[in-house]
Amino acid sequence: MFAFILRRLLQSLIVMLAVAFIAFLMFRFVGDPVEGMMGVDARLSDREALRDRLGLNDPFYMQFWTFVKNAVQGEFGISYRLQQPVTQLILSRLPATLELAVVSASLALIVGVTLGVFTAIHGRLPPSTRETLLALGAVLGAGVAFHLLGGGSLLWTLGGGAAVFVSTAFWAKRFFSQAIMAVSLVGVSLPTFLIGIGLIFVFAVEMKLLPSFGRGQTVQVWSGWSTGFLTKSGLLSLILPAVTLSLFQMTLIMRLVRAEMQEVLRSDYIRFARARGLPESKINFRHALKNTLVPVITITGLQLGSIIAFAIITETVFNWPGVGSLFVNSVQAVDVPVMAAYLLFVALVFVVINLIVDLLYYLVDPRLRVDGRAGRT
Amino acid sequence: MTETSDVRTPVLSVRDLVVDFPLRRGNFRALHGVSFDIAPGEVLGVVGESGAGKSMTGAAVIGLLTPPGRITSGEVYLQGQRIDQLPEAEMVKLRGKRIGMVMQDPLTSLNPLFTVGQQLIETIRQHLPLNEAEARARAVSLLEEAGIPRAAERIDSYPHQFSGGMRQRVVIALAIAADPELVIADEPTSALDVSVQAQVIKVLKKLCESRGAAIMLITHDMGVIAQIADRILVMNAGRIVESGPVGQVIRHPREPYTIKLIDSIPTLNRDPGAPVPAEAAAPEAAAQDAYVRVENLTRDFSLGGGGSFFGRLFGGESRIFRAVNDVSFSIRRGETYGLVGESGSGKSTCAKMIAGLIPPSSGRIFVDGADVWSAEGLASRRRNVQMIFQDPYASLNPRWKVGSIVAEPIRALKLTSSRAEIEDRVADLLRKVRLDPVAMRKYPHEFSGGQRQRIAIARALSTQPAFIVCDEPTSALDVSVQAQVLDLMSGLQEEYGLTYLLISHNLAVIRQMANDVGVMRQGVLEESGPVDEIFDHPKAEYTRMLLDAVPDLDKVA
Amino acid sequence: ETLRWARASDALTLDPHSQNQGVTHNFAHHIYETLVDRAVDGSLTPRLATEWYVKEGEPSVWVFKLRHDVKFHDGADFTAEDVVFSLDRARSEHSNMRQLHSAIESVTAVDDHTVEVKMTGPSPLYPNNLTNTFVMDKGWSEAHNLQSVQDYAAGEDNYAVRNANGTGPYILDSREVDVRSVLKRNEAHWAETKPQVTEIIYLPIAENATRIAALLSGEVDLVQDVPVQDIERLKGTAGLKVETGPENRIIYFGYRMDDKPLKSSNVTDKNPIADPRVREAMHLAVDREAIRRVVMRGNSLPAGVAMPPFVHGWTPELDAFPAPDPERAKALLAEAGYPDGFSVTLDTPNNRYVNDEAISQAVVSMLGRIGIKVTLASRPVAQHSPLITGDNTDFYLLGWGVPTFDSAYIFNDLIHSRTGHFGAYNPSGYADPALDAKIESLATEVDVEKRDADVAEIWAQVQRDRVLLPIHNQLLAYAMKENVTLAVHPENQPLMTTVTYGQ
Amino acid sequence: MAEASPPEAPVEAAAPARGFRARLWDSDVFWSWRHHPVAIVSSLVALTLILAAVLAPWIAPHDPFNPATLQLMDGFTPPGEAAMSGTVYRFGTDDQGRDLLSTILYGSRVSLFVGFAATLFSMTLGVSLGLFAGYRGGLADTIIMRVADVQLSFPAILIALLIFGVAQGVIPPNKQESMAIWVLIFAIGLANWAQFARTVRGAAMVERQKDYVSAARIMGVPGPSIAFRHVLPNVLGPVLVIATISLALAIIEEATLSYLGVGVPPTQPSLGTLIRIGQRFLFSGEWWILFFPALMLILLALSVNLLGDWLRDALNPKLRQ
Ligand SMILES: Nc1ncnc2c1ncn2[C@@H]1O[C@H](COP(=O)(O)OP(=O)(O)OP(=O)(O)O)[C@@H](O)[C@H]1O
Ligand SMILES: Nc1ncnc2c1ncn2[C@@H]1O[C@H](COP(=O)(O)OP(=O)(O)OP(=O)(O)O)[C@@H](O)[C@H]1O
Ligand SMILES: [Mg+2]
Ligand SMILES: [Mg+2]
Repeated sequence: MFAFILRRLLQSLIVMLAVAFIAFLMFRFVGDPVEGMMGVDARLSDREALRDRLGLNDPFYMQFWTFVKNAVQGEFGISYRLQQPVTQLILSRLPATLELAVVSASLALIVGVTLGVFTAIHGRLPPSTRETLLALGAVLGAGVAFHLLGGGSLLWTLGGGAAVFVSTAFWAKRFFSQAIMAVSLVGVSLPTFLIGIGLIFVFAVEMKLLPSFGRGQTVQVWSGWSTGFLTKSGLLSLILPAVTLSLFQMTLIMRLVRAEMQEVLRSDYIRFARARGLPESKINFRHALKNTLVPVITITGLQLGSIIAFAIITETVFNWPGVGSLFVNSVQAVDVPVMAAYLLFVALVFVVINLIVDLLYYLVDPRLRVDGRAGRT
Repeated sequence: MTETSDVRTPVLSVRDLVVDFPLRRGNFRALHGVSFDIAPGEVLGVVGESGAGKSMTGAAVIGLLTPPGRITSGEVYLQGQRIDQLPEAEMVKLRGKRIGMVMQDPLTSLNPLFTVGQQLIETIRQHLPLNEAEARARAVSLLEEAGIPRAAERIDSYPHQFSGGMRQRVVIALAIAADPELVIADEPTSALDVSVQAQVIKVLKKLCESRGAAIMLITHDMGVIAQIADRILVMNAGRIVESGPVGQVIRHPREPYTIKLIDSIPTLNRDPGAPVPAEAAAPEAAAQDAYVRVENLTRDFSLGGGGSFFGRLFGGESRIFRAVNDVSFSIRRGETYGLVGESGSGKSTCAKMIAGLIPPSSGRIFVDGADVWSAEGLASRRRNVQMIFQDPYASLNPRWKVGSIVAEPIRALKLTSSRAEIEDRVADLLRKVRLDPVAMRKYPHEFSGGQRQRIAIARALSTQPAFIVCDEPTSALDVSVQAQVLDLMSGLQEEYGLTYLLISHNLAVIRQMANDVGVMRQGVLEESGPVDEIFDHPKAEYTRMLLDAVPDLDKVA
Repeated sequence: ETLRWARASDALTLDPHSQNQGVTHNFAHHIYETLVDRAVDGSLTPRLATEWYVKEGEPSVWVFKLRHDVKFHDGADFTAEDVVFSLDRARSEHSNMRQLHSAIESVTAVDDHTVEVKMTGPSPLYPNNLTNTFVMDKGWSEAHNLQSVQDYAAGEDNYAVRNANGTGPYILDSREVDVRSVLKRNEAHWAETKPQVTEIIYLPIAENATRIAALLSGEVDLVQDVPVQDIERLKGTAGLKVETGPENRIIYFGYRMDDKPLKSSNVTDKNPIADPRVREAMHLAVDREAIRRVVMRGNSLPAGVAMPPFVHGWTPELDAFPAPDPERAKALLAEAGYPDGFSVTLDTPNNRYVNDEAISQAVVSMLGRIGIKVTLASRPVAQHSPLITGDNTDFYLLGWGVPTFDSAYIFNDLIHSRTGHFGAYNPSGYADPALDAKIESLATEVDVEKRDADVAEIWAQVQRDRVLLPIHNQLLAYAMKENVTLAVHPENQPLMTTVTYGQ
Repeated sequence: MAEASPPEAPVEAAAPARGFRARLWDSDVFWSWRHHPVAIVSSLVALTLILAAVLAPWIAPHDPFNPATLQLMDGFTPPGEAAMSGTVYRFGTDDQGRDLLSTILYGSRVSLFVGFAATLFSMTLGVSLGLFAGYRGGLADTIIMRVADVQLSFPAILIALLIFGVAQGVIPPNKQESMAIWVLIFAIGLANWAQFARTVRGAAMVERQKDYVSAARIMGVPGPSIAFRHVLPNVLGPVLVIATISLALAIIEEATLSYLGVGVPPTQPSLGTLIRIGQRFLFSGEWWILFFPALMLILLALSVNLLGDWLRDALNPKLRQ
């Protein structure tokens, strides 16, 4: 197994090299960094000189080579846009992103898995037409009622409608699980941006409960790591972005768990587990769930990776000072050193996450383990 | 009905049980009003045609019919208390604690992702107030009682690391973990060799005697019935056709079905009327023509720790377990080689290596002259080798209809491409294993254990391959169907000169089918030779013990 | 009072000479100071220099008298040496400000409070270039090795990027790039009246909606860069108010008008736009009033000339534009030989100017009505600009701010043909050597009247030849809490020193 | 030998239907559809939306993609009210005076096409590679999964930019406009295959261990056939979940890309672009610009996902009754 990990780490070097290569291949399509770096009235000759100095006139493989040479020495250059060392920039943004990612991934995982199991158990049969119409009617009806009564704005009414709907739906589990399934889809069919702004509007602007942007107050834990976990405003600030970010994954995980669960729940070993007299909760959450985990782990890993890497929209909407928004700004400014170093970092994240995912497979499923060790001939 | 009228309330009482499957193309009635009682301390043997509804009865009692199946009418009483209408939450309390169940398919009954120990311990702790260590101790002793050697060592293995028979014993251990009042044992010994079988029967019997438990024992093995059951229930097509004390029914069967059933029981002694194995028919010339040759076959498994996180991940403390140890034998073309032996002795492992599924640690296998594990061997194996798996259910793709499953080898070898022709061929095959061709349009999960096994057999036979590895091909079949399948197999052998490797615990079947036989124990081939010679004059101690342990119908008082 | 001030982006650096960019300058103005400043009406006002004049007898030397008793934040005195150092630094190789000082030959300190700047020739407008050139402390800079501006291409790090020591009204307290910066009032500042704002919390919030939400939820006090569509709603919200005012920026369309065929047109043998009648038709097709009312929601000043009203040389006559006349436009097109119109691609940015993409779309539809089929290609500005500087566009939208408030700034980059350091943003192919010469002479012309006449002449020709198709001047909007008052700054560089509280 | 007498009660007397149409009608999946109200409703909804999009040129009251017909002064007309020009627009108009109803219909064509095609593309690619990697293991697995790692490291936007850049170099300029949509599909599809691949691979690794796969191997079924015909149906559950969810994602991604200047021009807004435009007017009161396109997208996503749920159940014999 150590050999396996070692091999994977070696492969990751190749992956990162490939990432860097493709990155440099694509940078020239992102735009011209010099535009952003020079004042509008810079002379053409000055632009040209700067371009030369930055090596932008070199063919991309030369740029790539220079980058690799420096990167090997741990040297990622200075950001064109902010004129600060790239490594330092990325590191300073990392805590914000990691905290957000961890919180929203846990949220997505816990809620998604719970709801997935719940809906798998209670909503085995697809909702009937009547139920679907009822669900839609409840949402719209409550919305309209709110609208007429409160005369508030549209988002309010829809938010209120959803709340009423959810609470009434609690009366009937089966109905509730259908409702979750349907409502969760709204979460994935709308752009993250819209959801984020919607939440800001309801919870920050109208209710003034939660901050609308930023990380709140942060505390330096040890050199370079500032955390928002330790202050009230930091925690409050985390809520909306974490919810926004986790909504999509929550739905995905929930639907995956549900799909797999329904299948597993029909298997003989679950039937036998029942025959053994194990309680429902143990059967569902221990026996059945574990058998659904392989795809769930895969997707969770991928999603965690993309949250760390590309929580772009959420970070922008909530002005969250993480690496995602750093990346957006860098793309807009064609900040090549940041983009390049950043993409390498992302590659590392994915390589590591996927390695962990693969190891988790072995942990979850002993049958894979044997295969992995005895090897194929 | 008034329970008080009886002197002793029956532990289980079933009245007019009707089970329906509302299927797409109409309602299927699996049980047509089944009624019976089991008194405390009594063992009720249930026998009958494969697909008769035996397992269904057991599942209905414990409330675990697979949907869309449901109890349409009838009543089930446990100790006089009606349980068929209990809410799920109440049923949960009965299961395991008061009703123990051994399901028919022991191989798919265990959760593949938990170690045997974890599953035992959680069941024990669910029902008995024990702590982790005590539960573990009890789990080990249960396993030992069920006949698993070195249980303390093997308890941390995963189900897939166990042999078929070992898994079956785990399932039995799980069923009796909480000393239930009623045990529904659905073919509990089908994968066990006779000596272990005897031991398991003893355990069940003890449960009856010491706790007054009632046992509903579903089995195809009349010998077992004879050994343990007090009364017998004969089922056919969803109905009880006959019931009564064991001796009476066996000696004086009344119903034609029962008569036929009892007639089909193979015996260990060679039946003069039975078809003589091909050996006699084939001239001596075939003798030197070894179609399959196995040389010094050895296979090691590493028994991974189910223990700590890193132990599981890195397998640091894994031990090597030698499942097959230096086994050599050969099979002549057109003949049958029987492999018998202790459960867990490495028979299936051998079979899988010969079929090319798992690589041997050392040793070589030649089929038709080509090394199976070399490149060209791989290609020739494709055409010539088929296998019937010990676990027929798992070997059928759950997403495929039976028609496609059986037709697959025909399609794979491109024997014909006409849809109609394939369909006809499949229908014919199904009929030959006594299944309705309508089965083509159903999925594996819609069948009884024996029916699934027959599907697997039909598939293996569909292309008349030169060599078939049969791992317990008839373990789930009732004697009459078994007789028919064995006839079919030997018929094909005569006609096309097929070669079989036949693994079975049923020594009578081996005697009937095999030319040569090998006896395995703890990975070692104890002895090997012509079947008559070995069965009549066993040399190895183990073989003798095995032969002695065969339950004998004649012993029924 | 503490003021929480939100705008769309952050200052890129604290090094005052390394970026010539509005947001960066705006921030720097609170910490550092310039020699001269510009009032809201565009005129120059004293700041660190109390007076300035061309040295008698030497028309190419400017003399600056410096303010006394000014101290840097670290307590060091402000002297002529600092000015010399700063100007030299600003025109050093890696400075992005060096264009503005390219005419300097040398800078010398005459005494502690007098500086002489010797130019290569008469430079009557030079002080206009100083409004964003900040003065650093020589001693502090040398202590931190800041003699020259950072060459980040070579991977150099620079202390001044993250630290500041100016003479300005606010002292940098803390800063997290792109997140928040805190400025504290400089109690030792030279100005007689202290600004009412004692602490500035500067919050870059990139997303428009979030920025507005932050104001609505009361988490910020002042929002710059308010989207036009939200102005009405904010005005109607209790406790908030919106200040609007014209920005010193013209939005216009440009096109290739030389004889080479257009790259994106179905007319492949010649350039339809080279025909003056076609250009005339295009001008007549555009309905500026409709754009103002719908696209800009009333928040723009439609323009007939590519020059904001602040700029020296602007006249109402130039700025007049004809009423849209699609019929006449069609006729002109037919006359020019394009009765069925022609096709062309319009390149537009979509994240740079107020509703830039929407303006382009509106124009596409207006041109469509006279038969010109325009394909719209919309891109972020980082990809849009290179099209213009790289001569890769037939038809494009651009905005142009005029920091010097002088027409020459427009001529140099937009009208002058692309030679030397002129015409960087002129891909039109319009080339008239006589006009070019006239434009070049403006830089050194000391006779104000003659110069004004030249400017008028150039504009007349530009208008006649329809070199550019102006649309409007943007309006700026600042939204704030009701008790805060801040006037709109034409260059979008508001100073928080001017904020007042109370009604 | 006992004669072959079928012991089971012959419940299913009907002979299997012959002929393609009859077989289709009779097939389990179709049967399940007929008996599944939600499936019927959602396929009707989806079909209506698709038809409406396809037939847009014939049923839309205006042609919003022809800039010459637009009335800028009609911009921001609320639904049902008379605009400047006197026209009443049922769903109102957007900032350019386009009739929203027509624009949604026209815009859906692009979105639906790109959404479906890109999802199909990434699914096909991802599932094939994932199956191959999971079933074969070894070197193939290593290579495919490392390529997936590389792909994952780039956000869809960057990949699309690269592909567009390359396409612009490769495709002759006069073909570029007509090719744009294919490039778009290619780009979005390429950006999303990795999650399919990794999911399928994980599941395939588990399935590969099972006896039915061994059985097929012994039978001499060739590897690819085992992978696609045996393993694939058993790992289809997660694939369908991801695919149906990806559809809405692809539609939104398309909008992001057109914002970056790749893909369709803003004068021909797709559904996603309409939503993006509408977002600007969240606070300013013109709710309809966002509301109707978003509603359309939600309806679409909802019906497709419900259909996916149904299909997943219908394809699983154990869940069917
Ligand atoms: N899920 C199902 N759907 C439809 N029919 C089923 C299903 N499960 C079982 N059956 C049918 O019910 C009948 C009784 O099955 P059961 O499992 O009780 O048989 P059995 O007597 O246990 O046979 P065996 O000895 O082969 O195990 C069989 O004909 C079988 O085909
Ligand atoms: N994958 C595995 N990993 C570890 N041990 C294994 C594995 N497969 C089988 N074994 C062990 O190898 C031994 C032989 O198993 P095998 O399945 O060949 O037995 P068998 O003779 O077929 O028994 P049965 O009659 O019970 O089916 C058993 O002790 C079993 O626990
Ligand atoms: Mg059975
Ligand atoms: Mg075995």
